[in-house]
Amino acid sequence: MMEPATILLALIAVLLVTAVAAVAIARLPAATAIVYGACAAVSAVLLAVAVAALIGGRTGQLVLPLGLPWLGAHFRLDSLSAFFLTVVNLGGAAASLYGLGYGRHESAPHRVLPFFAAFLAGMNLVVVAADAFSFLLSWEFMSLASWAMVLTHHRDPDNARAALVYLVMAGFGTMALLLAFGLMAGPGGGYAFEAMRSAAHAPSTTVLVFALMLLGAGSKAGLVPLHVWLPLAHPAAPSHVSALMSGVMTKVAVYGFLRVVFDLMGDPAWWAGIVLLALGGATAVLGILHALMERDLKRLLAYSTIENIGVIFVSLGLALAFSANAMAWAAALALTAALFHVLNHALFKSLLFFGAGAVLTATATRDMERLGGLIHRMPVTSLAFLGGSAAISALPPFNGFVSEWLAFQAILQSPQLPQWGLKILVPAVGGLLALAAALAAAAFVRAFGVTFLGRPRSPASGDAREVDRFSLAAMLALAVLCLLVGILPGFVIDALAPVTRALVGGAMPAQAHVPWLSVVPVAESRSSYNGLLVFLFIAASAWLAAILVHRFASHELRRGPAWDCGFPDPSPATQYTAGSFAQPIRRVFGSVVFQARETVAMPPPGDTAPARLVVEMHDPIWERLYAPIAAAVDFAALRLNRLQFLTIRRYLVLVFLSLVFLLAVLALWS
Amino acid sequence: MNGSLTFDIAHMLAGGLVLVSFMLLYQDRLYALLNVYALHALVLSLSVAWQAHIQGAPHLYVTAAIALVFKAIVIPMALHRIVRRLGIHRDIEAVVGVGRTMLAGMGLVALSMVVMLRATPEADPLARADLAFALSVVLLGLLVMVTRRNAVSQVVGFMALENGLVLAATGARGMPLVVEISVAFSILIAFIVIGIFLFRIRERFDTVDIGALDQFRGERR
Amino acid sequence: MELIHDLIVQGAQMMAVLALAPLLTGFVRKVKARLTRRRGPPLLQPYRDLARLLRKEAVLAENASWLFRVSPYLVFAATWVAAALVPTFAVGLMFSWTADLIAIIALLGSARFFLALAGMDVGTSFGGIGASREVMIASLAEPAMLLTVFALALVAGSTQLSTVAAVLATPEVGLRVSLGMALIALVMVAIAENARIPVDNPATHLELTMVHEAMVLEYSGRHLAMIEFGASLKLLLYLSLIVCIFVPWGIAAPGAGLGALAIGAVIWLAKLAVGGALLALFETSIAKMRVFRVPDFLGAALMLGLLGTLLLFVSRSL
Amino acid sequence: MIALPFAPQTAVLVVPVVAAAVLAALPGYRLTARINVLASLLTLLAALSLFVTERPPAGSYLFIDDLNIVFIVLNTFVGFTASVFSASYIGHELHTGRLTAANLRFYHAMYQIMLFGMNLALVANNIGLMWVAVELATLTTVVMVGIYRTHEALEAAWKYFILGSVGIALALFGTILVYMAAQPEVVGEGYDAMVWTLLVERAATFDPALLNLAFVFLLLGYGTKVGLAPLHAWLPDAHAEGPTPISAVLSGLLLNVALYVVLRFKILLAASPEAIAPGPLMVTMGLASLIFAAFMLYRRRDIKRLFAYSSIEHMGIIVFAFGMGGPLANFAGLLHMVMHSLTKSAIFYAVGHIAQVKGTQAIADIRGLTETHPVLGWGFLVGAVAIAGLPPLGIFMSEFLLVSSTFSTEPLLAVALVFGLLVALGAIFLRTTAIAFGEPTGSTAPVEASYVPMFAHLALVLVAGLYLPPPLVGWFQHVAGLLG
Repeated sequence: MMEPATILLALIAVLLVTAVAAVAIARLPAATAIVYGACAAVSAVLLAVAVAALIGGRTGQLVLPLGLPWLGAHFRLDSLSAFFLTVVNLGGAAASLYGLGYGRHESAPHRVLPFFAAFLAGMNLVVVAADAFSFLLSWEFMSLASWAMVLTHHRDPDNARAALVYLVMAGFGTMALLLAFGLMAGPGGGYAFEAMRSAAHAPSTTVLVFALMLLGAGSKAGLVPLHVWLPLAHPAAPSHVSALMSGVMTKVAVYGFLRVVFDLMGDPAWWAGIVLLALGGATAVLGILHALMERDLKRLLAYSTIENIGVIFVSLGLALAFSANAMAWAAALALTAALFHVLNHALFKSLLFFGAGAVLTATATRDMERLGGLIHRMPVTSLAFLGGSAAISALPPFNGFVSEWLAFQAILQSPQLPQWGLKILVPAVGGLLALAAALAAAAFVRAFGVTFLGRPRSPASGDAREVDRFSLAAMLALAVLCLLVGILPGFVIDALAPVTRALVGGAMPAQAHVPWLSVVPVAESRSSYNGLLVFLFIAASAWLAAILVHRFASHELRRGPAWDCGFPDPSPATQYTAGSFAQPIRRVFGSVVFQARETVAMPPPGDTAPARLVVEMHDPIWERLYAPIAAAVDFAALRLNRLQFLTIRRYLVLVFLSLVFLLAVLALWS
Repeated sequence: MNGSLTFDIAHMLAGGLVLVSFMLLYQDRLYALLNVYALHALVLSLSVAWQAHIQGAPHLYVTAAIALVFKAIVIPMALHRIVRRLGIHRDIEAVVGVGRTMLAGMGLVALSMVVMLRATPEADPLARADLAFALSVVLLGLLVMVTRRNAVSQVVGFMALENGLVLAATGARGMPLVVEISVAFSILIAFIVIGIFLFRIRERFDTVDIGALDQFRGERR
Repeated sequence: MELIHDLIVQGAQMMAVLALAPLLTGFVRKVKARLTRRRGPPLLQPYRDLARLLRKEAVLAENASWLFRVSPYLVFAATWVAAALVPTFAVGLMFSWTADLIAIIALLGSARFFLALAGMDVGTSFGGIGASREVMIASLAEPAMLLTVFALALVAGSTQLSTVAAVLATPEVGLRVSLGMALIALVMVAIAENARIPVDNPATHLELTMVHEAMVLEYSGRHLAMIEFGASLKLLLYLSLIVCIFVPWGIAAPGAGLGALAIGAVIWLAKLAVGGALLALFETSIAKMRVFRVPDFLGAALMLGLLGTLLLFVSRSL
Repeated sequence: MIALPFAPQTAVLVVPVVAAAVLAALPGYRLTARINVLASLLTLLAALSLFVTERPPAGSYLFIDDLNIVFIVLNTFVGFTASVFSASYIGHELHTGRLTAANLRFYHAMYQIMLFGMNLALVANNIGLMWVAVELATLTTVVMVGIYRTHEALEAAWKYFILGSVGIALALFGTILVYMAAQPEVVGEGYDAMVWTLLVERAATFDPALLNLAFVFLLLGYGTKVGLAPLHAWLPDAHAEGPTPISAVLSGLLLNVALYVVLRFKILLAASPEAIAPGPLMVTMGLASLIFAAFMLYRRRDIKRLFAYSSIEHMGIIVFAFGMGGPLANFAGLLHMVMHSLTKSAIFYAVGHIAQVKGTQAIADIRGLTETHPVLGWGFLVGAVAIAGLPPLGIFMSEFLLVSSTFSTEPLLAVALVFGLLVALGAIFLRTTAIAFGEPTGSTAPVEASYVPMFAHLALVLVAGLYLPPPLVGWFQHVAGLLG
């Protein structure tokens, strides 16, 4: 039996070789099938190895003579990395499968194929890397590979801008991580994770590392206010890549955060939990409000990713707070909620991006205002997308609900925390979480309703065709997984137990032996949930009702024109649009958050032009934070640029002044 | 000859060089500036010759000769011709007024004294004084370069700076390669002068053509 | 034997809510009519309506999809399952641990999700207006509800309704400001969720003010029947929920005998009647709000819920 | 150890001189280009043989130690690849009439003299000789920069010449001061007081104040050659207006040679316990150069000037690293220097190809390069990724070591460093993505010159980013120890 770490690295190496080979064969017609096939196969095997390692509790280490010369490249497989490997490769396998079909429509496959395999390899490497250098190298490699794919359709100037913002933010994040690792490694350069874990870190170090991790991992994950690149970059890539970026890469960021904050850095103070809770709550609400205002389907999904990251970070904050107060069982509950949501989000966000990709393939547009009625033309896609929408809206019996429910259960343990700040903040954040969940449901009613239901808003939408088998298979597989995880959450929770035990020293009670496969986080008298029974009950009662009604009452059906209160209008333009659907919420929340203002531009009397409703919205974070920074850089560049146009005499003045200055320093120095 | 007199003469000559440097700063007419520069070179050559004498280093006489022939005679004459041929303005356009330039020059001399006296408390007093004066001359030469807009006067500043270097090099006992260096620098200066003539640099140092005086430099599309 | 007994009791409750839901709707309508000095429809009118609708053929808009046809059954089923999980006359029923209060709220959320989608399926302006307003209302009502749940759960130390009811029935709990706030918030949410006045008017077809009715405008026949039935169930659910939490006395304990169960059932009916009458009284004494006043109304509920939670820490340390 | 029939340190000097003489005499650019490549190759081989031959004792003029071997090998290697690149590049220039055959003859001879000058500076054991050699290299590059005889080229050369001359003068004054500090009591008069190996042995007894003063002048004088802000002004224009092989050599080699000289004097200063620590001075100038250049990158419109500023930025980083000192930072500095030489010359090769096929150096006129010339475009992009310090390429490793080691000792400096790096990263990608992507413009004619030098460099940089061979690491660590 080979070491699991060796197997993993060998498989990752195969991915890298695939990437290199893809460069060579990218222009062949068969390249798409070969590369995605290889990626799918390798990811599937990796997935199997990861799951086996997670369940079997296998760990392993490997040091290769690469990377930092006197250290070597350390790789380690433990429960945390095994779990994230599972998530990464689940997403990777699904995306590769989807790519088998979707990739055929790609106009420039040579701009995707090599980077796709490299991206998968990069994400896998991050999760198994066990020294700072390998970690950051893989981390940035992953960013670069995805950056290249953001530029697949590089002729669109928006994509170029997205890529630039992405790369700068990625660089910023990497630098923050680099500083954090530098701090933990100390002047002696103990870059191996083992050395960091065993080193005693001063409290001030811990605080700084925590803050830097928030910047570094937070920017990659899309934590407000570092999220701005995400809704630009994720949608710009081909859809299966968007799925990976949103569904998986943000999780790799969460992994980085967990690895450092929960594993390497030592115990943080309880108030670190407050920071995470507040940021997470703000991220969740702001993200989903953005999603509600968005008319680009893929960008909507990207904003929704931000929301989910907020949810995950709220749970992480709770875990941190509990853990700092030595409440291992509660910390385990919160951490389980976070990790469960990591898995869930990877599943349904990939699924939804696949769906968006299918819509894009079929209609060549991502603008929801030009879609509609696709449920008739693309029944399977719409079914899968519906499942994903229900799951992401945290509706039982799908998986999204389970993790939200666990998060709420963790929140309900907060009164036992000794700190007043936490006691008061946690329920408020719970309210934000509930608000975010409800808004998410609204957002996905809107997304699904406008895209798939109603009547086609453009000819392209009316002539759409169902997509290929591979894409459908990938979507359906994920939809089934969403449901399965939702109705059998106990197994997932048990699989997460070793992870929480390693990170917070406790685990949720074993769920496999609870009768009827219920989930009981603390005690049955306190709370329990049984997805399986809820599913069976709903299925049975709906089926029963339908059978009874059809059998004993009427089953006749007649098609007729829509009633619409007696004013049916044949023009699809009279339907509710994405913009109008969001209008009530824009009025309620948008006026505060986005300074949304609606004005009606009336033509002067006598003019026959139509009146127009003008909606004005502002992105507060971009305008208050990023725009000033960009302006400052621009200003500094402009001012300094004068130095390019000086006369030789003035350059000599610079030399002269430097000389005089240094001499004066010498004269004053004793 | 006793030690104190040799020292005094060397000291006087080096101090004289600083004084002439101040005279360079003071000039506002080109021809006068060139004449003062010739004096500068003359004082240098005397100083170098004296050093050759007291150090017993005959090769330094070569340096002194170069200073005398090349710097005190050939170059000033060549520059005279250039000024005439190119029809350069006879006024020196200064960035800062003469008074303030002189003040700055005093400051520089004071700075070099402070730096240098702090430097060599136990060293040879002759070398120390020579170095302090040399540093002053170097700094004053630079000051001429940066406060004068006229290309020819900037060249004069550079040459004054170089004279300071030669003073320092000859003041350093037994310094090898001094002659080679002074030759090399003379060639360098010749290149600059030829460059000014070839590129027809009339007023400013940085425009290499008559027609291009005000052209947008550097970043062009 | 035990198992069969439990199964029977559980089944009885599921059937009871099913059977009683239209009656409650009819009762509220009747009381309202009487309060406005009308005779009103007979108590059993809702049953007749349902039966009539079920018998009729369903008319579908031309471009209605399968989702439009499936949604009524899903909505009905989700509401029914939720209603069956709320303790009515007895606590600790066989499947009561299937879902706690949070899950029940989420089940109702599922029902609403599909109903809103169905509203958008045909592609009419009214369906859209209804769906969009419904989700706006829900986006505020759900957090308010959850904060109320927090307040209750913190008092009871549980989100399991049976436990909550049992704890709140004990005298140690006493009267608390927080619970009062939670009650008010819950009632406000219940009004909004059931599309009652002042948030919505179930009886109106005045197009521009309607929310719920606009969503289901295209439904007819058996589909409409399922939706109406679901709405009745929801009303019953909320009333049962409120009385089970805030007036928990008289509910049969787990494993109680037939006698206790019977008493529990009678007391439950009485509570429902009182609750229904109060609802009718409230509805007749207040005017409907403009749609964009609703956020203020629900915002107040949200604040009450949060305040109730926070005050708990002040009033008694937990 | 192998005994060779010639002394390699002499060979690296003799070969270029002989070649220069031959090249100056021969007509015909094809032949001269080949001889140029051959001579550069021979020099490289001679340099490589330094590793395997017995090291001679330090002479009073030449010597070889662990520090300069690194520089010599790097120098001759890039000199060789640049000559290969130049051979194919220059043909095109002749074709388009920017250069004449007579120009080329001169060009090749000058190329070898320039290599000679740089090699001499590196193997010189005498600080006077070092000075002469650096000046020789500078003056030859001045001539090369002006070789196109366009208005802009002459202007750039003139600016380079004037600023360089002042630098020369300051460096000489510094050299005299070192001599003064060394003589006469300590080392003795004459040549001995200029022999670096002797100086460094006895530096502890030198007059510290004179050494301080000397270092100020040397730092400013040679710092002008390194291109440190605010002494950098000649550098962007010289890079932009000269022939591209010369830009590559300037960035890849000449800056390093000047830096090498600064390092020599830093070691000297460090050996004197009472002198000021040279570190803070270097850190300040390095940081100033980094941040200044990073901002200057934003408004560049000329592709070669863009990367010239990037050279200033990287020289700032390297000087910063050596200024920080300590085993990690010095290692990072050495590695960064090697990686920067390789990467930047590769980028200039790419830029040369780009400018030739597109007929312009204006960034705004070059779009969609990965579309029109995929190999060139992606190669260029890889270079940009490398120069921006992104993995898996070599500069990432040095930046990793530098930033993390700095942060654990001087957090604020590390933050400033990171700030500069980020600003530069944004600017580099703002420009390079505009070049590599977007709606394609310009000619789609194939590149005629050879890609081999460019990809050879990039491959080395890639390998170094992932795997450094242990002997090299040991060597670097040893040298890092020497640097203190």
